This record gives sequence, structure tokens and C-alpha cells, in this order.
Amino acid sequence: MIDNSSIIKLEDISFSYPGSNTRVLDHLNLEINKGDRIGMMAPNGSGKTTLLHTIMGLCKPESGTIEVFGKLLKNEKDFIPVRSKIGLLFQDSDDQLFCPTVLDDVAFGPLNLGFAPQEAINISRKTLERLGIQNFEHRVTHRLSGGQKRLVALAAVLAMEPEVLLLDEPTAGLDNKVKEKLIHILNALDISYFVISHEFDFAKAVTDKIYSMENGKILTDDEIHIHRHEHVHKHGKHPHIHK
Amino acid sequence: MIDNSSIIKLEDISFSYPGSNTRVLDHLNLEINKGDRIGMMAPNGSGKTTLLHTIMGLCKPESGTIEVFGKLLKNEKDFIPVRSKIGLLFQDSDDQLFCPTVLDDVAFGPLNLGFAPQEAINISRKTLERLGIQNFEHRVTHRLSGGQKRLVALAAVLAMEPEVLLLDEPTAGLDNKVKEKLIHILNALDISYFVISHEFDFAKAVTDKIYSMENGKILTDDEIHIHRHEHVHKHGKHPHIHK
Amino acid sequence: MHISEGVLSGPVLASGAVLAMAGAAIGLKKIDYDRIVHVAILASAFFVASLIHVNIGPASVHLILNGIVGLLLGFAAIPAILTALLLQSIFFQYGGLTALGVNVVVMAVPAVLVHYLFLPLLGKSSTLTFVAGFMAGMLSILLSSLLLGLALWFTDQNFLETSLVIITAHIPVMIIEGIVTGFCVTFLLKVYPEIIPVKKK
Amino acid sequence: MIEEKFASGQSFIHQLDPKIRIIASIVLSFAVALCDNLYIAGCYFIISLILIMMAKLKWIDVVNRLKPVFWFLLMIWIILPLTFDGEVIYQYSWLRITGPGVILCCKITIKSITILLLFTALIATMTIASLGNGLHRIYVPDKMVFLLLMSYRYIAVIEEEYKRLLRAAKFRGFKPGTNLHSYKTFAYLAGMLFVRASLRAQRVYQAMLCRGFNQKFHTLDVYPSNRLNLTFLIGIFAASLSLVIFEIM
Ligand SMILES: Nc1ncnc2c1ncn2[C@@H]1O[C@H](COP(=O)(O)OP(=O)(O)OP(=O)(O)O)[C@@H](O)[C@H]1O
Ligand SMILES: Nc1ncnc2c1ncn2[C@@H]1O[C@H](COP(=O)(O)OP(=O)(O)OP(=O)(O)O)[C@@H](O)[C@H]1O
Ligand SMILES: [Mg+2]
Ligand SMILES: [Mg+2]
Repeated sequence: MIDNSSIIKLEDISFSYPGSNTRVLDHLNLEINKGDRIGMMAPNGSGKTTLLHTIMGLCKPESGTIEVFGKLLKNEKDFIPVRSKIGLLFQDSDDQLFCPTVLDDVAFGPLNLGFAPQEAINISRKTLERLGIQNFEHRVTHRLSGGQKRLVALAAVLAMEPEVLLLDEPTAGLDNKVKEKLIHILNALDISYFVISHEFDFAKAVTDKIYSMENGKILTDDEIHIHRHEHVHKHGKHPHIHK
Repeated sequence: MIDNSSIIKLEDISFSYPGSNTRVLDHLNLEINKGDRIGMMAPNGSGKTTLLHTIMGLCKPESGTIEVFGKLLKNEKDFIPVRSKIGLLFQDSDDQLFCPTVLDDVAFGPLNLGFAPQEAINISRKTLERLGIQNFEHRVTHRLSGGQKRLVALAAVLAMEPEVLLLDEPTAGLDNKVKEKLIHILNALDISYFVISHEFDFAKAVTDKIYSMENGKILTDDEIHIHRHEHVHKHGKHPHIHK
Repeated sequence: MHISEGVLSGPVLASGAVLAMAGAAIGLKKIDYDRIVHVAILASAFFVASLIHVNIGPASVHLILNGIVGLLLGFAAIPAILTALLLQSIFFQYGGLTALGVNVVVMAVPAVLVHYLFLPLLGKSSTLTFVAGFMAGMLSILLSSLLLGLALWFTDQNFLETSLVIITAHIPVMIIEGIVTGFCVTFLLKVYPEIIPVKKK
Repeated sequence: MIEEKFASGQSFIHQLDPKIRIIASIVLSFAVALCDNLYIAGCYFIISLILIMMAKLKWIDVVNRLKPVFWFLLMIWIILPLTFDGEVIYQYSWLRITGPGVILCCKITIKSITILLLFTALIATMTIASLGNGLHRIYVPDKMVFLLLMSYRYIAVIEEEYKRLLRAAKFRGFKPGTNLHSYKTFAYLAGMLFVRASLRAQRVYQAMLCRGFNQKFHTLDVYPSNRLNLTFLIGIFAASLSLVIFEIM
């Protein structure tokens, strides 16, 4: 495969939620290539989550084509094999962690991929270790803190060895320590990703280009620009990240 | 009453959540006087929401005194009459709206205060009108957009004719149009308020002074200062407010 | 509404267990894989809702709401109620293992019945919706307490008076459950009708 | 509120395979429930106490846990002796207390407490996760196990949502009372819980699809069998069998 071969290619996608007549996605185009690390900053309700769900086949577009790894995806069946190759980190980790313990949860994906239980456990342990949270293994997922949940959810996604990651506001509700950790982890990954964030510092630290969304369409790098602005702060004695 | 009589006065308040040994509020002092319009900007998890809940008597402090309208509040009973005079807008509107239609929801407070149904409806209509959302009256709350929900929640709080408003991140999840509207509404109000926000432009537009929080203590105006920072933006063709 | 351990006779316990297992098996069979999460999380909501206490004069009772669960889930209510009761045993020790079957039957059979009786009436008019909801809530408690009385009576006919006391004591609960279920159904139909199953013809 | 207080021990009982504990508690509980002899019920009671001791649980916690049963037993002791037919052992004007009524009360008291103690010692000492695992291995259908685990998982989340809703109602001056307005408000709160539960279910199902869920549940079975488990199970079987035979004779 060539290094910058296309992984995900949306063409002319339109989507509106049933019962609503505003188009959340309106003739949208997006291409994610191998090696891309793309950030996405856009206002609330502009359709970022909807976009990710469309890629995963959870929202069926009214028009347009979705190509993943060069294959045209049309119906539910086409999406099934693709879903395990794209790792989607949900906006709310509580939606994503539904198994009793951390190990169960991380192993859920590998088991579905057909690995034997012992193999699934090994993969999960390795993934947890990679994120430095191997000691969570037997913790009950819903008793973890927000930041811990987020890391476990990431582990669950990574355990499937996806070829591309879609991250929906991975830093929402996290404190700075966990954020820094996440920055390290993402930068150490060798797969492509697309990350939605409201935090410029974070997005800048983990991506090479930043897109935005407006009126159901993607705005790429050259259509947006860096802009200075006032903010209130305590005497800058701590390193900080804005929200 | 003198114009700057004290409405809310917290003295030496300490609080930590059960089972945790870090003090979220640590010998904190705060005074809100009549006519005050105070903003509060502080990082996630610094205890802003906890502070508001303490004022409302939901978190019982380990030490310190809470005085509201000149009365010392000690136990649950003391707080009950006070709660209807302080209007708290929740961080998440979904937690605040539980009646089927907008009118039902706004009328819920007045009904609890002992108004007859017809009076309660009149009050609610008037409040909705004041916020310019009288046409929502019969809409189902749960199907409103985030911004609409926020305005209805505000109407529900205002319908109780509180003497002071506590607003917990009123702009979170709102787009710029709704934000502008909120700025107009707040500036037209003649009651005191205390507003938590992560957005400097918004806080500046609606308040006279801005506080912050650190290590469980309030930092007042002179302890914080304005600070410049980079942000990403679409070509500044629209007026914008940062998140 | 629970019957405690150590009261019922062997045959009653055994029939309860068998009926509950059969019911749960039918219920599970009717749950498709894409609905199972829905049933599970509604079972959690049922568990939480049954912790809501409402006042009757100076006393307070907790809601039961098996009527609502029945309306929303039909046969799937049986495994859902089984789940909720088992979790209640574990967390609050309302019961142990032997009476679980009887308790499931007591709560779930009326729930399923109410589903088939009143679901078709929902949404016809706002009055009819409330009345159907009220009847569903009231009848499910009435039937539950009758079943409970019956279980006692089968164990020992001497329990007759006890059964009557239990049924009488539940009359105020029936009324409250009726009112709450009526309002709740009205609410759901207005706010989120998708949650109410519609019959495919 | 929802805690697994007893699940975090290191005792002999805690180390037993969940499957073994489930089977043992079913066998013992039904043996107790079917027993009709006060003395034999007493033997089971002693067995249950021994199991509680083996699980090294705090007595005060155990007694606290039994509180709901004590209320029920109090009611039984008030109603049954007065309403049962049989030999009258005490009479005061129209009040008559009968022998069979009192004996039945004793039996119910011992049996119900015993069954609950068994449940506490054997089942409440495992996490719901282990319970699910154990149930799976005694051939409880996948869907049922999944229902249990998933429902447990979201109880805490939904309870949190309920608390926030109730708090919001209280802030707007809601005072629960015996009136239509209160019942209506609680109905709305409960309704809102069902709505949120349903919306969350949609999102969770989507998350499952994204993790390759293909209509089949897999579990990790990580309990190696050891001789201790078998010995324990044989002991329990032997004890209950001998007590049953003893009662029949
Ligand atoms: N299930 C749904 N049914 C109907 N409308 C929906 C649904 N989900 C989202 N919407 C609407 O679609 C629009 C886009 O929503 P989406 O969640 O994709 O936005 P977002 O960019 O992810 O926002 P946020 O930053 O708040 O996460 C919003 O206006 C929202 O109200
Ligand atoms: N119910 C709770 N139990 C235990 N700890 C809690 C609870 N609620 C909040 N905390 C902790 O208390 C601290 C302060 O929380 P709080 O919600 O007051 O912060 P905040 O300033 O409002 O943050 P945000 O900007 O995210 O709303 C956080 O560290 C949080 O983790
Ligand atoms: Mg989103
Ligand atoms: Mg907060």
C-alpha cells in the first residue's frame, strides 16, 4: 500500500435526522488518508458526532458515497467488517463501557473478532499496559473516575487494532494530567486519527491539520486561520490548557 | 433595604465529598451583595458547581457559616424557603426539565409556591414572553435543541421570581446566536447574579467583576489578570464567542 | 411486593420457579439481539424507579411500576423483572433464592397481562390514555396482591386472613400506582412515543 | 447506595469458584425451604452461621442487611398466632393465641433468616461480574446473563440521573406530599428516567456494534478448577443430604 492511500472517503454525503428538516450534513466531502492526524474544531451541534456516526454506518445518509479502505459501503452488511478496523471513541465513555470489569470490556472487541478467550486476555493486558493502566484490570468499570473511564474506553478501542481512530471529544471533562497523558499516548501511536476537540491547545498538540464544520460542510485548513484572543487567567504560574 | 445589603454570605466554608480527602472548598469566603453581577472563571473540577450546591444547601459544609438574606442557615429546614428565592440554573438543562411541555415546566415552580393553576400559567406566559420564547409554549421540552432547552430552563427559574440568580455555565453547548440573546436577557434583568462560565467574552459582557477559584478558595478581581492566547477560527467574518 | 423466604411450601415454590423459568425463557426468546440492551437498561430504570418513595399521609410507600414495565416490554418484562428482583436481593436483601420464582410470577404475570389488555387503548384520546394507564397500574398491583395471597393460601389455608390483610393493605398502593402510571403513560406518549411498542399487524 | 459491600473479602468463601457457590446456595436454600422440622431447621441455621463466619463478614453489617426481614417477621408474629386454627395456648377475651400459629412463626423465622444468611454468605460475597460468570457456567442462557450484567452496569448511572432530577424539582420548591401534584411530579420523574434509559440504550447498542458485536456473547472464563471447590461442594451436598434423610426418617 502506498503511504498516503485513502482510508476513508466521503463524497457528497447528506444526512438529516428523521422528523427534522435541517440537513446536519449537507453534500459533505471528507478524505482521511494513511498517516493523517486531523483535528476538528467546530461549534456544538454542528454535526461532528453525526459525521463520525455516518462513517461507522450508524447514521444512513440520504445521498452520497462512503468508501473505506477503497471499498464502497452501501448496506449494514458492508459496514460490519469495517467497524472493527475503525476505532470510534464515543463522546460519553459511559455509553462505551458496558462490561462489568475493565478486562472484560477491553476483551469484548477481540472476542468478537474471534480470538480465543486466553488470546483476548493477552491482547487486552498488552493494550492496558501500553496505556499504563494495567493495574485497573479487575476494577469495575462504572466505579472509575471520568479520566480513567476515558483511558479504558481508549484501550477498548485500541485492543481491536484499528487502522484508524475516530475520537469524539476525548478530552471533555478531563483534568490536565490526563490530558497530557492522552497527548503522549496519541503522539506515540503510529496509526492515523481524526480527533474532535473544543480545545485548541490539545488539538494542536496531537494533530497536523485542523478542520472545522459549518452548515453541514467541512472547512479545511486553509479556510480557517489562527486568531488571537483575550482570556482570563491567574498569573500564569501553572502550565494550562484552555477550555 | 440598602442597595448593597448582603444577599449571600459564605464564611470559612470547607467541604469535601464523602470518601475523598481533598477539600473541594477550603475555608472559602464569598459575599454576593444586592446589585452584584459577578462572573466566575476557573478550570474544570475546581469546585464551582460544588460552591453553588453548597449555597443551595445540597452539600453540607464541614465548617463555616452560610447566611442568606441576613439569616443563618443551619439545617435542611432553613434552606427550604430560601431555595425558592435563589434561582439556580443547572449545568445540564436536561437535568432540569422534566415536565412534558414547556408551559408545564415553567409553571412547575409557581405551582409549588402555592399559586393557583391559572395564575401559574399567567406567570409562565409572561416569563416566556420576556425571554422571547412564547411560541415554545406547547413544545415538548425533551425535543428542543440545546439552546432552546437552556432558555426554557432559565424561564423556569425566572418564573419563581428569585432575588438572585446562580448560573452554572449557561453558555455551554450554545451557539453564538443564543449566546447573544442570553447576553441581552441578562443585561436586561434587574436582579443580582453570579455566573460561572468558561468563556471570557461572555462573562465580560454580562458581569461587572470576574472571580476565579483555586485550591478551594475564591480569587477576586485583583488577583487575576487578562492573558493572551492563540485560538483557531474561521476567517473572522462572523462575530464570534469562544468556547 | 415481596413474599419472604421460609414461608411458602415446597410445591408452591417449585411451581413458582418453573413458571418463572418458562416465562423468562419465552421473554428472552422474544428479545432480539438489537433490543436486549434496551430491555436491560429499562430494567435498570425499573429498579431505580422502584426506589422512589411517595407519601400517603404520614406514611410513605415506594413505587412498584410493574404495570409500566409490562406496557413497555410485554413478555420481555418477565426477564427484566427477574433481573431487577435478583439485583434487589443482592443489594438490599429483600429476598433469597427460593422465593425468587414466586416473586417473579407475582410481579410479572400481571405486567404481561396488562400489556395485552391496555396497550391497544393507549393514544386513542388523552382521557382514554390516562384511564388505560390508571387501570394498568391499578390492576397490576391488584393482581399481584391476589397472586401473592393465592401463593399463601396454597401453602396453608390458614393463611386466608393474612392474605386478606395483605390485599387490603395494598388498596392505597393500587390507587397511587394507578395515578402514577396514568400520568407516566401520558407523559411518555407525549414526550417520547417511540418508547411505547406499537403492534405490527 | 448500590454497593457490593461483602464482595471484597479474602476469605476461603471469597476464593471459591462462583459456580460452586451458586450451586451450593441453591441446594442449601431449597433444602431449608422444604424442611418442616424445627430442630432440623436449627441445624441449617447453624450451617449458615458457620458459612458467614467462614466468609469473615462483619456481624453488624450482616444484621443491618437483615433489617427488612425483621420487619416482615414482626408482622408475621403479630398476625399468625392470632389467625391460625388449632390448640389455643392463651386466651384473653376474644384474643386467642394458637400453638400451631406460634410454631409456624418460629419455623418461618428460622427458615427465612437461614436462607438469607446463606444468600449473604455465598452469593453476596461475589461481585455481580463473578455472579454473571458463574451463572453462565451453570448454563443460564447468554441473554439472561447479559441482561443481568448490563442492567447492573446502568443502575448507578440512572440513579445519578434520578438524583439530579429530584434535586432540580426541590430547587423549584417541590415538597412531596399526599396530593395529585406530587404524584404527577413523581410520574414525570419516573417517565423521564424511562426516556433517558431508552436513549442511552440506543447509544450503548451503537457502541456495541462499533466493537464488532455480532449477536453472540463471549465471556472470559478464567476460573481454574481446584480441589478445594470440589471438596466444599461435596461437603455441602453431604450435609444437606444427611439432614434431608434424617428428617424423612
Ligand atoms: N438523535 C437525534 N435526533 C434528532 N436530532 C439530532 C439527534 N442527534 C443530534 N441531533 C441534532 O443534530 C445536530 C448535530 O448534532 P451532533 O451531535 O452531530 O453535533 P456535535 O457537533 O457533535 O455537537 P457537540 O459539540 O455538542 O457534541 C444537532 O442540531 C442536534 O440537535
Ligand atoms: N458527587 C461527587 N462525589 C465525589 N467527588 C465529586 C462529586 N462531584 C464532584 N466531585 C469532585 O469535586 C471536584 C469539584 O467538582 P465540581 O463539579 O464542583 O467542579 P466544577 O468546577 O464545577 O467543574 P466543571 O467546570 O467541570 O463543571 C472535582 O474534582 C470532582 O471530581
Ligand atoms: Mg458531539
Ligand atoms: Mg461544574
